[in-house]
Amino acid sequence: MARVVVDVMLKPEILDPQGQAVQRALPRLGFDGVSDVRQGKRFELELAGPVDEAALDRVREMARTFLANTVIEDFEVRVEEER
Amino acid sequence: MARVVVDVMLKPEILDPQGQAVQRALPRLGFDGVSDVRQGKRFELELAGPVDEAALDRVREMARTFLANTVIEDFEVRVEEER
Amino acid sequence: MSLDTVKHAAGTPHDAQPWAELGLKEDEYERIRVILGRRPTGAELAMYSVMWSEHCSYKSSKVHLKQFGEKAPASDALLVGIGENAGVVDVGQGYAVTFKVESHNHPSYVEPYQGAATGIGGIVRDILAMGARPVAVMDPLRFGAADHPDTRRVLPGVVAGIGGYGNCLGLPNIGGEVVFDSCYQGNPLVNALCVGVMRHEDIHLAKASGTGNKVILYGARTGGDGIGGVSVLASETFSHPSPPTTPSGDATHHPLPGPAKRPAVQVGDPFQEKLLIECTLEVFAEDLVAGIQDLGGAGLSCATSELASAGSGGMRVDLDTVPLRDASLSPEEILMSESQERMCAVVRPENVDRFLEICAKWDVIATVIGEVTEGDRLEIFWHGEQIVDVPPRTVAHEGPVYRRPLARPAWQDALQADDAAALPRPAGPEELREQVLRLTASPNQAAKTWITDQYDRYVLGNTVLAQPEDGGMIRIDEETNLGVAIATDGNGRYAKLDPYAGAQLALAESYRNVAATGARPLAVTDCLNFGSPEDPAVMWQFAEATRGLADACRTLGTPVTGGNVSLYNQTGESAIHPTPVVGVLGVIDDVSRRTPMAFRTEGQLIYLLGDTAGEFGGSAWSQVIHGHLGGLPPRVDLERERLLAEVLIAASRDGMIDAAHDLSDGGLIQAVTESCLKGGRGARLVVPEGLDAFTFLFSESAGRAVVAVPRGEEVRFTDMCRARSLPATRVGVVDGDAVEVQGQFTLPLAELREAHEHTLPALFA
Amino acid sequence: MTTRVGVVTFPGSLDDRDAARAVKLAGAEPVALWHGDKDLHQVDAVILPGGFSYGDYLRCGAIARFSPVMETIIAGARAGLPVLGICNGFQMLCESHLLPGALTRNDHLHFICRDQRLRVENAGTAWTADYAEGQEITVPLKNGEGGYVADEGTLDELEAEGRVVFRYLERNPNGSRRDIAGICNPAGNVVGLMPHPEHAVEALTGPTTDGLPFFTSVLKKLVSA
Ligand SMILES: Nc1ncnc2c1ncn2[C@@H]1O[C@H](COP(=O)(O)OP(=O)(O)O)[C@@H](O)[C@H]1O
Ligand SMILES: [Mg+2]
Repeated sequence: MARVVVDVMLKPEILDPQGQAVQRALPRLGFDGVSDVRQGKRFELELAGPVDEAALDRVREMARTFLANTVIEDFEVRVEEER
Repeated sequence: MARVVVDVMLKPEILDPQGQAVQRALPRLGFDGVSDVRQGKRFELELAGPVDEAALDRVREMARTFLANTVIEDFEVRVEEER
Repeated sequence: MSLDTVKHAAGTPHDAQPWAELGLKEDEYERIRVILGRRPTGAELAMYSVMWSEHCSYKSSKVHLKQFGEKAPASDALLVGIGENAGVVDVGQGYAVTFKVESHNHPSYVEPYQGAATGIGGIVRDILAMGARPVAVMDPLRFGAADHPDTRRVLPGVVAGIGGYGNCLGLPNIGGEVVFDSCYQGNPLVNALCVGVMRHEDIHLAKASGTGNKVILYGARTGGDGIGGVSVLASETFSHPSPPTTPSGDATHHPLPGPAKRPAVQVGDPFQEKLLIECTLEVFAEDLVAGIQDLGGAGLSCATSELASAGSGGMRVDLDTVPLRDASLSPEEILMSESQERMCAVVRPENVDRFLEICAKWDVIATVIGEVTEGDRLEIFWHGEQIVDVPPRTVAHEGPVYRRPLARPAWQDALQADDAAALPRPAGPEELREQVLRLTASPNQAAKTWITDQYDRYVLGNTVLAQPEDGGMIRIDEETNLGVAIATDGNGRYAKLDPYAGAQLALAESYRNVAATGARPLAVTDCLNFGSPEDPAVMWQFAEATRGLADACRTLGTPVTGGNVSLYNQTGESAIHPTPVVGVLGVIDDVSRRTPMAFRTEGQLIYLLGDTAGEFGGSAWSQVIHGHLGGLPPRVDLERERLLAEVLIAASRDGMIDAAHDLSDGGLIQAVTESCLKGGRGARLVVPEGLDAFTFLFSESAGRAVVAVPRGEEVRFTDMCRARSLPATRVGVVDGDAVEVQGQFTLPLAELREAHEHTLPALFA
Repeated sequence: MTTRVGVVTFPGSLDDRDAARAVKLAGAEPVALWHGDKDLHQVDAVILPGGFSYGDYLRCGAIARFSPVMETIIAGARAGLPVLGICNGFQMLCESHLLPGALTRNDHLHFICRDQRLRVENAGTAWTADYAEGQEITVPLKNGEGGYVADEGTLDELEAEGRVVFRYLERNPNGSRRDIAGICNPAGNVVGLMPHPEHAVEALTGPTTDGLPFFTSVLKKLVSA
């Protein structure tokens, strides 16, 4: 079965305090060389029916109106093979 | 430049109240046919140096000890071309 | 694997069973066989093992806890005593209040956020199960050294979890404690207290009576999380899983008869719990419930066996009907699952439809899973086959009881002989000033605002006092202004020096804190946090502390109404300091008469109530300045505590004082500093006749408080103290914008504030 | 006839009782509205209270926005019904695009509960008429996601039209752009803010009683209308 993944990230121009906090903590934990961190959300959806273009369109609509707030967030929809 | 992505999801047997809330809301919004939703975190890391195996190992270590709590979460590290 | 039914078990007496892996001792397993007259089924073994664990059965502590009942003072206020989900206290005007403190220590070390969050969730369900609307929470916390890297992992997560869950439930957080000490490294203490309010007639008990009544499970679906949390996390076989910052962290898995290994940490869903609260209060209001029990440790095993054993009949449960989040769960796992946000109600058949309707309104899943039967057995079925057939009392109440060996530790004498009075004292005013600053900036004495600002203290609109006041205070009737106040305290350093006195001092401080707000102390709840009961020294500490607490409760007339024991707070050989945390509940007829701690008005007179002796054993001064712990803790004088409380209450009621703050760790200078900073006013202090400045400022003698008296009330107030023979010494005046000790030093408020408020943000922000 | 002010309860609403108490103290009649009921029961104004509707999962206010009662409220608001969104209510108003912008995670990443000083920048809205322009007040603030963001164009427009109703003073508690604590729609009938005026209506339980004018403002406006 295939799974549809929706990644939601803050738009680049919006401050991402969570990502920044992670980045700031890394050197303290001994991890150097990470120049930027952004933190967002990942949704994994299992669809009951086939994952065709029509289904993906519905997921895109869902992402645009609900899973993401497009005032501040971008999203990406993709199909992922079950791991 | 390549970007390393770390996806962190709750283990399948752990309650995911956020995913459940989304799933329960979907039919009310007119989206049917989604049989399961899990919500997790997505971290996008920019590395200062080359993204080689050594670097990825460091990111994996970072994910295991810091970005995820492996008592309740699984993670996956992968390289993604800049979109 | 085929199903291990009762019939199958009876026919296969010699099948090997994993009793040891489940934390049972051989003689315990034998006893189960004797009780049942056969070997237990897998499901029965699962139930006994969780219910007979230390956490659920109190097998090591029971013989000592008995004193709380035996020595309980006669109290008209006690409506429901020890043994129920929580005790219930009459506070007048037809109102009853229920409160209880519980621990969630180990889970909070493994997963700080979720461990602490589900700690709040669990205690709130206990209160709800009594029939009460939860109205506030508190959180006594202990962490390792403030500057230890692991504290940086644990503390922010714990605080965020308590806030995340409590804020989302809409319960104001009105107080708690934060103490740092390296003895808690690896064993942080996360205790959680909840208080609820109801009318007398609304008290509900956990019992299943009335043949034919239905058993309804409602709330979250049952999942695989937290299975074995009870037996693993609270049993002697527990070995610490490493925190996520070090390798090899999977010791939270627990061997089970079921197919898969499941993690022993649960994730909380406060939103689900909020719905559970509203829905439960609505079914109470319509009187639809004959008995009710929350699901906490040991999940359905606990709820069904406790409900059945408290009722008059038996119970039959069809486990297939339990709504699952994970269809692959075995019946054993369903019985042991500690999935959060679930409750179990016993409902008369004619009320079932309405009950389910209310659950549906709140979007809460509710399922009839069984019924009360005529017999006296708890019978559980799976796919029509019987897998459990037990006398419920043997599961819930007749577990093993141990009288474990105890011995006063060999080091106790040396520790007590190492008198703090011998430590070098400040040489002159300059050094004294410098030590005052160091003390007020030390993590234990510093302002906890960085933590408490993460908690909602306003929600519900009835919070009259909250942190940093001595006690939290909640209005419970908006018309009459009736209210309650609660404080929690527990000084592990004192208890280490003398566990008997230490427990009494914990009670005394908490009692004093409540009285300082103007409320009359009524009842006690306690959480006893100790090391391993298998160490005779720890067991001695436990025995001494319980004896001390029970004796003191009798003297002060405040019965213990309930509480919790947390043992095995220990890594290897090193146990935490014995840490009895004591919560005291008080009542106040008119909350508008409460006494806050802030010095707000210039010119008011500062009086010190009580006697000051040179007592530095276990003091903050000995810890901060010398890194020392030794000697004896402050002397306990319960009659004095009672007298002090009477004066504080009378002075509040009659409007003789405008501020009061009890003296505890850090001594007088710490209390005055806090009252000054809160009110934004300075103080001029004079060292009283017969005391040196150092003792005056830093001694931790018990039974004391400072108050601010308006000049016009001075005569009336001092007359009252004299009439009651309570020493009251005028030690200064509220004045200016500095704390000045005449002839010694001056500390501007701004400098004090910087020292006091900077520490925690610098460590954790 | 008494003025009826509806207070909506969503699953997870927390400050609904407090809002109702404030309405009553102001002399109006609080009317409990239920998220699943489209009917507004002839109320003259609506308050969307604070709390964690639907657990605030996904985003604060994102799920509540789609509840039946919101359909009617959105239509009513467009037609001039006075609507006040407090905290979670403000988040709902933004999610449902009755107000521009969005509320994001506090820049310090913590929930914060504190007594917050504010300046009333616009005393002309349905909910602020009883204040003086420029008046400084103190009311509790308590949230985890209170950082107001909008693009520069929107922010400029809000400023130009006087639709920034409240600004944080002394310390910006959450990283809000331009210290914005509350805004209104162009008509001034819809107001949203992060701080909680309903927790500052009684001296005994609040830091001040500076929140009361919110509730008397709308009362006066409705009576004079
Ligand atoms: N974890 C916490 N949660 C809530 N309030 C806390 C917490 N820790 C400390 N406080 C509050 O901070 C204030 C000072 O604490 P403390 O010095 O321990 O008080 P006391 O010495 O009077 O017992 C008290 O009001 C207490 O309730
Ligand atoms: Mg105190």
